[in-house]
Amino acid sequence: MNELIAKAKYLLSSKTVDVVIGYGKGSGKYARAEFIRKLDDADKMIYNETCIQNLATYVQKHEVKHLGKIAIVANNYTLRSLLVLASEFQFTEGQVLALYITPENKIVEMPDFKSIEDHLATVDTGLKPDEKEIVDRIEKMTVAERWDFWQKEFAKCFKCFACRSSCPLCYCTKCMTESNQPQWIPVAASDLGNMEWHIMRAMHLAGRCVNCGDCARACPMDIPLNLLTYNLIEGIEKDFGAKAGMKATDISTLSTFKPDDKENFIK
Amino acid sequence: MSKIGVFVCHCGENISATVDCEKVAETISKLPGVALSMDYKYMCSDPGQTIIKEAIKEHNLDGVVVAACSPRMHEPTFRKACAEGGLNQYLCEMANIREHCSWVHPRENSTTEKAIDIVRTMVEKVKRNAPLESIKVPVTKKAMVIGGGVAGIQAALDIANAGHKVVMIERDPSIGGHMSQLSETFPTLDCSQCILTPRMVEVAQHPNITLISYAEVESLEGFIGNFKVKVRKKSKSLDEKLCTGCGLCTTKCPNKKIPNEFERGLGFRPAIYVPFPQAVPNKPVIDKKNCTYYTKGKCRICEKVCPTGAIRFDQPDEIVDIEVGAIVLCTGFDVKKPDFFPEYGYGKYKDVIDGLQFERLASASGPTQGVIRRPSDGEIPKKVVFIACAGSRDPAKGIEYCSKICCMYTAKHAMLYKHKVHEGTPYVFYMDIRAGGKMYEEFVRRAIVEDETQYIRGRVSTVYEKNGKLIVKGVDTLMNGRLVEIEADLVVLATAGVANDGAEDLAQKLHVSYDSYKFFAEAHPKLKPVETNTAGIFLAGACQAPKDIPESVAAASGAAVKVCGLFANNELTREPLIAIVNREAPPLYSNCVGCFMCQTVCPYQAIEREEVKDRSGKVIKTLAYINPGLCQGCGTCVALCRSKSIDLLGYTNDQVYTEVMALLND
Amino acid sequence: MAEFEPKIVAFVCNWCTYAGADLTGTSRIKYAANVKIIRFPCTGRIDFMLLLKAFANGADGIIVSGCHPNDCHYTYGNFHARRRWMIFRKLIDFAGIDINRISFNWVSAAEGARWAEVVNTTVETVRKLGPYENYKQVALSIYDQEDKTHE
Amino acid sequence: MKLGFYPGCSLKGGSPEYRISTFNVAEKFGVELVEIPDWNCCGATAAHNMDKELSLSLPGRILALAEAAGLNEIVVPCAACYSRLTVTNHELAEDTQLRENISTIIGMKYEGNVKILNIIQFLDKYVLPHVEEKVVKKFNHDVACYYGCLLVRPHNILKFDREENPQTMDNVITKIGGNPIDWAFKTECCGAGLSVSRTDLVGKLSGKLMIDALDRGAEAIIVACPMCHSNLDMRRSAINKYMNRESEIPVIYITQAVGLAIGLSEKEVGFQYHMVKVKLKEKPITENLVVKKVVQTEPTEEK
Amino acid sequence: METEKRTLKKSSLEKLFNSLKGEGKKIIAPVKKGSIIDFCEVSTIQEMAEDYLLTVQSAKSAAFPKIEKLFDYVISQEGVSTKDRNLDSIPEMVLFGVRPCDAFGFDSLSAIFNWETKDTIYSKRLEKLSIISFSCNKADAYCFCTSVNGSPGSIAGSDILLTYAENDEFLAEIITEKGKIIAEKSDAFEASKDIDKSKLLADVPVLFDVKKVVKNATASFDSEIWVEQSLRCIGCGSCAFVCPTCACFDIQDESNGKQGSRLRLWDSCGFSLFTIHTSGHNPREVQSARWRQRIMHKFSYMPDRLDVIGCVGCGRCSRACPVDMNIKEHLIQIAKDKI
Repeated sequence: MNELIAKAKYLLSSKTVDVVIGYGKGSGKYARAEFIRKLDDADKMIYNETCIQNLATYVQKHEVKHLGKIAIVANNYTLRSLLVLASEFQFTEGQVLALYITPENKIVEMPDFKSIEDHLATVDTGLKPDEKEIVDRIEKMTVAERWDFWQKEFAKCFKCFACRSSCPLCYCTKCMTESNQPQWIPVAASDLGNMEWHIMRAMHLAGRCVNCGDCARACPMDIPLNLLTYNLIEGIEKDFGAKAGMKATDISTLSTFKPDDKENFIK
Repeated sequence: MSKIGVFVCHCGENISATVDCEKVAETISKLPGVALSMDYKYMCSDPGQTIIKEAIKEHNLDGVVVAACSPRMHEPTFRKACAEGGLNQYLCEMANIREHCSWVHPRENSTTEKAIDIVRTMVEKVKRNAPLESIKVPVTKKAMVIGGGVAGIQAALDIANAGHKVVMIERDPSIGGHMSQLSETFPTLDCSQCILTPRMVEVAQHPNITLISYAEVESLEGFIGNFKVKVRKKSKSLDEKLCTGCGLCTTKCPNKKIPNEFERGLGFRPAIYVPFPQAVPNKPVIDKKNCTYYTKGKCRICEKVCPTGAIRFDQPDEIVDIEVGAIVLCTGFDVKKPDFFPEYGYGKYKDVIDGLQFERLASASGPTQGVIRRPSDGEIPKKVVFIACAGSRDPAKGIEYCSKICCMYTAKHAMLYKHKVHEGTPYVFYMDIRAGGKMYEEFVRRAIVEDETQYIRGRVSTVYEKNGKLIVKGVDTLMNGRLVEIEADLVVLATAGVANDGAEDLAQKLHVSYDSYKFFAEAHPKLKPVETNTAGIFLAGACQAPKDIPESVAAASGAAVKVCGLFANNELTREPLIAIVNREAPPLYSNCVGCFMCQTVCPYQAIEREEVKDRSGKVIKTLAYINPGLCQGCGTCVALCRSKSIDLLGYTNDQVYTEVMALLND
Repeated sequence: MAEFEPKIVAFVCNWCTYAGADLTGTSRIKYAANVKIIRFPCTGRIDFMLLLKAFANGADGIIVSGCHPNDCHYTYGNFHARRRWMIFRKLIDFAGIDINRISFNWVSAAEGARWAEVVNTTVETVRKLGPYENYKQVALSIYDQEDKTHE
Repeated sequence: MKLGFYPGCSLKGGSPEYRISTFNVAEKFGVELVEIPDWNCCGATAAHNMDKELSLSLPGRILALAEAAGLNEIVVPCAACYSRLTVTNHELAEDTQLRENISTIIGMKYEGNVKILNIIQFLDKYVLPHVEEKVVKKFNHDVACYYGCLLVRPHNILKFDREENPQTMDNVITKIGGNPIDWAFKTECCGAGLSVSRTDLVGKLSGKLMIDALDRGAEAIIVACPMCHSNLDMRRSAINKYMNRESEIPVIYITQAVGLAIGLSEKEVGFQYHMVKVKLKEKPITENLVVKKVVQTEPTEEK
Repeated sequence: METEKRTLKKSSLEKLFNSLKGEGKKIIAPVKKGSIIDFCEVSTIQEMAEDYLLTVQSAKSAAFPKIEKLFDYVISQEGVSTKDRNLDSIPEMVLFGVRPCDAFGFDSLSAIFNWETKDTIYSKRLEKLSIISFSCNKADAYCFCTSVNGSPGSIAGSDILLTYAENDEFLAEIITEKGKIIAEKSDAFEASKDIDKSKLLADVPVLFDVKKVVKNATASFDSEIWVEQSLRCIGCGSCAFVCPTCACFDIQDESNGKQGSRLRLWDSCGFSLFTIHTSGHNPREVQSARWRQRIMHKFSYMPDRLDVIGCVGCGRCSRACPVDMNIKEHLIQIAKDKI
């Protein structure tokens, strides 16, 4: 932890970056994001198992962008989010310095995409067993059961859009749900409005989601939204051998095709 | 509220027979925003169109829905009418209540109900149509003709004579196509070569025509008026500028036993060869597959003997980019390899040949100098059986369609044989004789009456060889199905005409559609016979369907006229149904967030990056921009765009969304 | 009571299936009247939300159809669409939407008879499945908001 | 592996060798053939000339029985039965109204879920895949594969092989090391219809094809239809009379040929029942005979 | 009326509940829903959550639901015809077992909805709503009701307040006429005993002087503090939606093109497009401005114009916030003399 603080201080004092986005002690069970610009603020910084928010979300945030060059404390999810953002031209190489923290709490500076890509190539980015397990559980249900399961969950939603706001990849300035000519999705947090919203969101994350799980954590009503995209991640890896956020030059699954994509349902 | 005019067409009986048009008009008239709703016998007729024009003025309509046939049929007609009526043509939509309703459903309420739904949907759509102005794009006044058969030659000459530049691409070493293989032509029996050769030469010498033989199309980019064609000039291993066409190399080439394609394998040619004496260009190419040097690494005799040193063994294929404004497809046809008919023994018995081979046997310049000798032993056949419909009109073994030309050339073959072998007897097994055409029926009669051809109406079940004879086993249906067996010396199969190999591949390169037989598809079977679905690409000759020479030539001239018509203007107007990226006031500028996921899905590379700069020139935002010249309006980017910042004019999100709503909420 | 007549929307591309359906008409091949066609330039244009919207507005079944692979008038549109549908199907299936109610097809401009067949089989399948009740309920719930709080 | 089996009258009556060889071969390849319970006459050859409903009801009942017994794939060795059953299956699938009529007549439902295999299709599907490793004694003979009229016609219904120049049986023979000769009478009529009433005509029709087979050096004629067999075998005297020469060549069922190749005894394939005694002379195996290229027929289903 | 004290045996709580149910009232109470506790309609008292501090959502939806239909309409050739909302369809409701802060929340809600003109639907709902609240005998780190003029035992807004005492008894305070009628109908209550309520309540320390917050907030529109505090904010609406006093709403039409309903839906000043104009101009372009609006609205504009503070100190927003924006901390910071 001290190493991290020292690193932050160095980066700031050496003017390598203008802000270090890291974690500080939170008032709840998770650590909170801190934006370190002054040297002594760096002492707030912590890193432990409570630090799980995907800070890549802030790379896209207007005020944060304008603070200048960013260093960001990153886990593998953060790194992958960064690469997806990069592949979608949301920031250019060198704008963001990733501070990856190894399981042994060592800090690795990743100034360019290459270093991130090389690192990610070495780690297991697949779904975790427990994630797989729950996805399978739902897949095993009958359609009717799945329908009921999700209707119950969606019914809780009141459209605070915490899922959207917390997601690093939901960065549209005007979300499809806010476009009103036509009004694709009912504004109301009605049964239909909720279902369409969540399906739409999942679809827009298809081939992009890096399964950091922040959407589910963010949801005040504890709707397991991440399952929708987890399920897709599996399918996409199986069908297209694609995985989001592994290369900054990747073309996202839905923006490309193979003439021999294996499909068995089109007659 | 909008003022929509709805015009329901009876199409004579075609619609009103099963759809209650009055009821449709009546129901629709009650819809909000509908100012006028009426029905009429023939909307597309002059009076019909006049009604629309008047109505537009009278009720000053801001939208028109014509409920009639498929928009693919008459949309242009009615859009034109609206324009003349003073309404922007893109405020006119058609509701397809004929092909999609009256013709496919019985006379029931449900059919009328469906018609109403369809019309209502289009009314809702048209409410959201925007007036659009067509796009103007420059035209490159240069045409490409692909294929140098008689059709290609005709098309090229017609266009060139109209004063436009033409590039002709031919896959083989020489132009001329199948016609150059024919001996004599029906119904006049004049020598094919004699009428074709001069035109071939004309092509070669025409100042407006550039002939690229031994070349194939690699890829096509761009769009009508502005095509970019990549052409692969296959290496001839020859410097054409130096070559005088003296032909010494071909005589000296040691490897002379290669089956001659032009002679359909009935003769031989050397590895460096000119396909036939009258070939254009009359310069040899080296067939790398069979050349001793290319295969074994030594020989080079041609190089040594060539007086001008024109041989280039190291010559690579060359890719050239050619910009043209229009393309005429004349890639012709092929005959179905008869080996798909094992019971007729083609390939098994030397003396079972196909029609084109017979042409060569009968041709004065052919392998037998025009004497009919059977391939096996060179004997002059005494009995020749011609089997028509060898594969045509045969869903089980062959193809379902009629190859059209066989009846005539079979009659011709019978004649030619009889003229050359007076004592011989020609037999023809046929299903029906289809001799529609000027002087055709008379021609067949002559074959039967004057030349004593034995026409037997019936199918041949099998041909087998027995002590030196070919036993042709068939049935004579006019003799109440009596079995007939003929001991023939030569059997000629009138094999079906099929699409050229590579047709499918070429169609895909050029984005033109083709039918289930791989023949190129015309834009409309009756009204657009020489156009394809891809604007600026036209069809001529047998690449569209089996055609005889006059038809091919006629189609070629037709296509040529279309090209000239296109070239008559310096710029052409394109439908403005293209995708656009929305723009907004600062600070948003656009809903586009510049993820450029759309860029990779665009098949036309139409999506570019546009930078929004502040006064100081600093880039504030990078947005997608769609080049209206390149966009073809497929809308794949529109569906992909997450923020819905791209929309497709004519099929806007608002329109299609409303269609779904209206279609379902009656 | 009368047999259930499913409402079916067909999203088709202009160049292949729409033309194919025209051919069905010109060939006077009869098929079920339950299907209504919406015309798109290309399957690539078909937004996945439109399928959901069709259900939300009371469709019991959906047909999506375009050019066979390699035949797309716009070269790739149908390939992109194909991927989209592969993913979309997996997603909505996972969300409990009955994918048997959506029939994806390639029908070329030459396959008039096939279009009729596609329509009829889809109508039959959907008729067997019955009206898409639970989706309709969800869709309509918005209109009886007399008091939906706390449920 | 369990398949339905429809013997029809001939396999129960006149052609025990066909039944025996079929069963024994099937057994060797782990296929159990279950006779359709309470089966009836297929209606060949008379019914369809007299009464359409009858000609569909008889096979209809058989199919219904098979379906009820859960036999959704049945083997029908007799070409005539095969033809009748397949035609019925086709017509009932085409026309739902008709299907209902028939099921009221036979008083049973038939949903159309029964797949019918003729003997060649059966061999092709269940035997050929493993036949090479099972062959103990190559069937090294020049033989004329005789398909007869019913096995391949009418094509648009059967969708099996080619009407004029079928290849599938030749294919089987090649697989077991035999050498099918190229001859012209593969599907000519043997005169079965008149087998009893006009033996002279049988002699003529069968004679013609026998001549061609002999002239082309066939050591045996391979058949897949009990009628063909009985004509060529039982009516040999009439045939020889027509040809006015003595022919000794045996007529062998395809299943018998396969049986021999995989090492069944002559008894196990039922040679004892033949009229023309089966005497096949051993030949030294020369490779070119054994590895003969298989002529593949283009699949017609696509059409 | 004068609040009268009675006692209620824990055992007769169900009696009270059932008598309400008996009157056909719709009873809303905290219920355990999987991992969270939220208000739901219940038919038996057993469905009620056992031991809870606060629900995720506030009780406001009893009078201000997330979707409120205002009227229906039909479009025809003649134009648009509307059908008014039938107010009688609004059911009699009881909020059973809410916390004093929730009850208190309706004061500020009413202040907004009935400001100048009376909002009929809201008032109708309120009129048909009875509130039986339970005092808090425990609190957590997010609670700060005492700092914003509330208390764990505040009777404000409740019709009946029950405070759990030892020996399975509640100290019952019947506050309003509504409460009185309920009490009588149920006759579950007994004569009052002398119980010291203050001893029974949770201890919620006062953390800041709300007057200072009001003063400082009002004075520092242009302060940097808003940017500072809101850097972390990702602009979702969870805080507003769980807040008992947030009243922002959005009017939307839900229609199939031919007919539809006009709806009043929750909205949040935290959303980036909350204030966007058709022109594209957005007065609150950045999150800091939106955060400032949230605080100023509650602690400056409302006190100024409606004489109520738009906060009851329930701390829900902080619990719900995905990025741990803790309003308590922020208010303490604002209450400092110098900001």
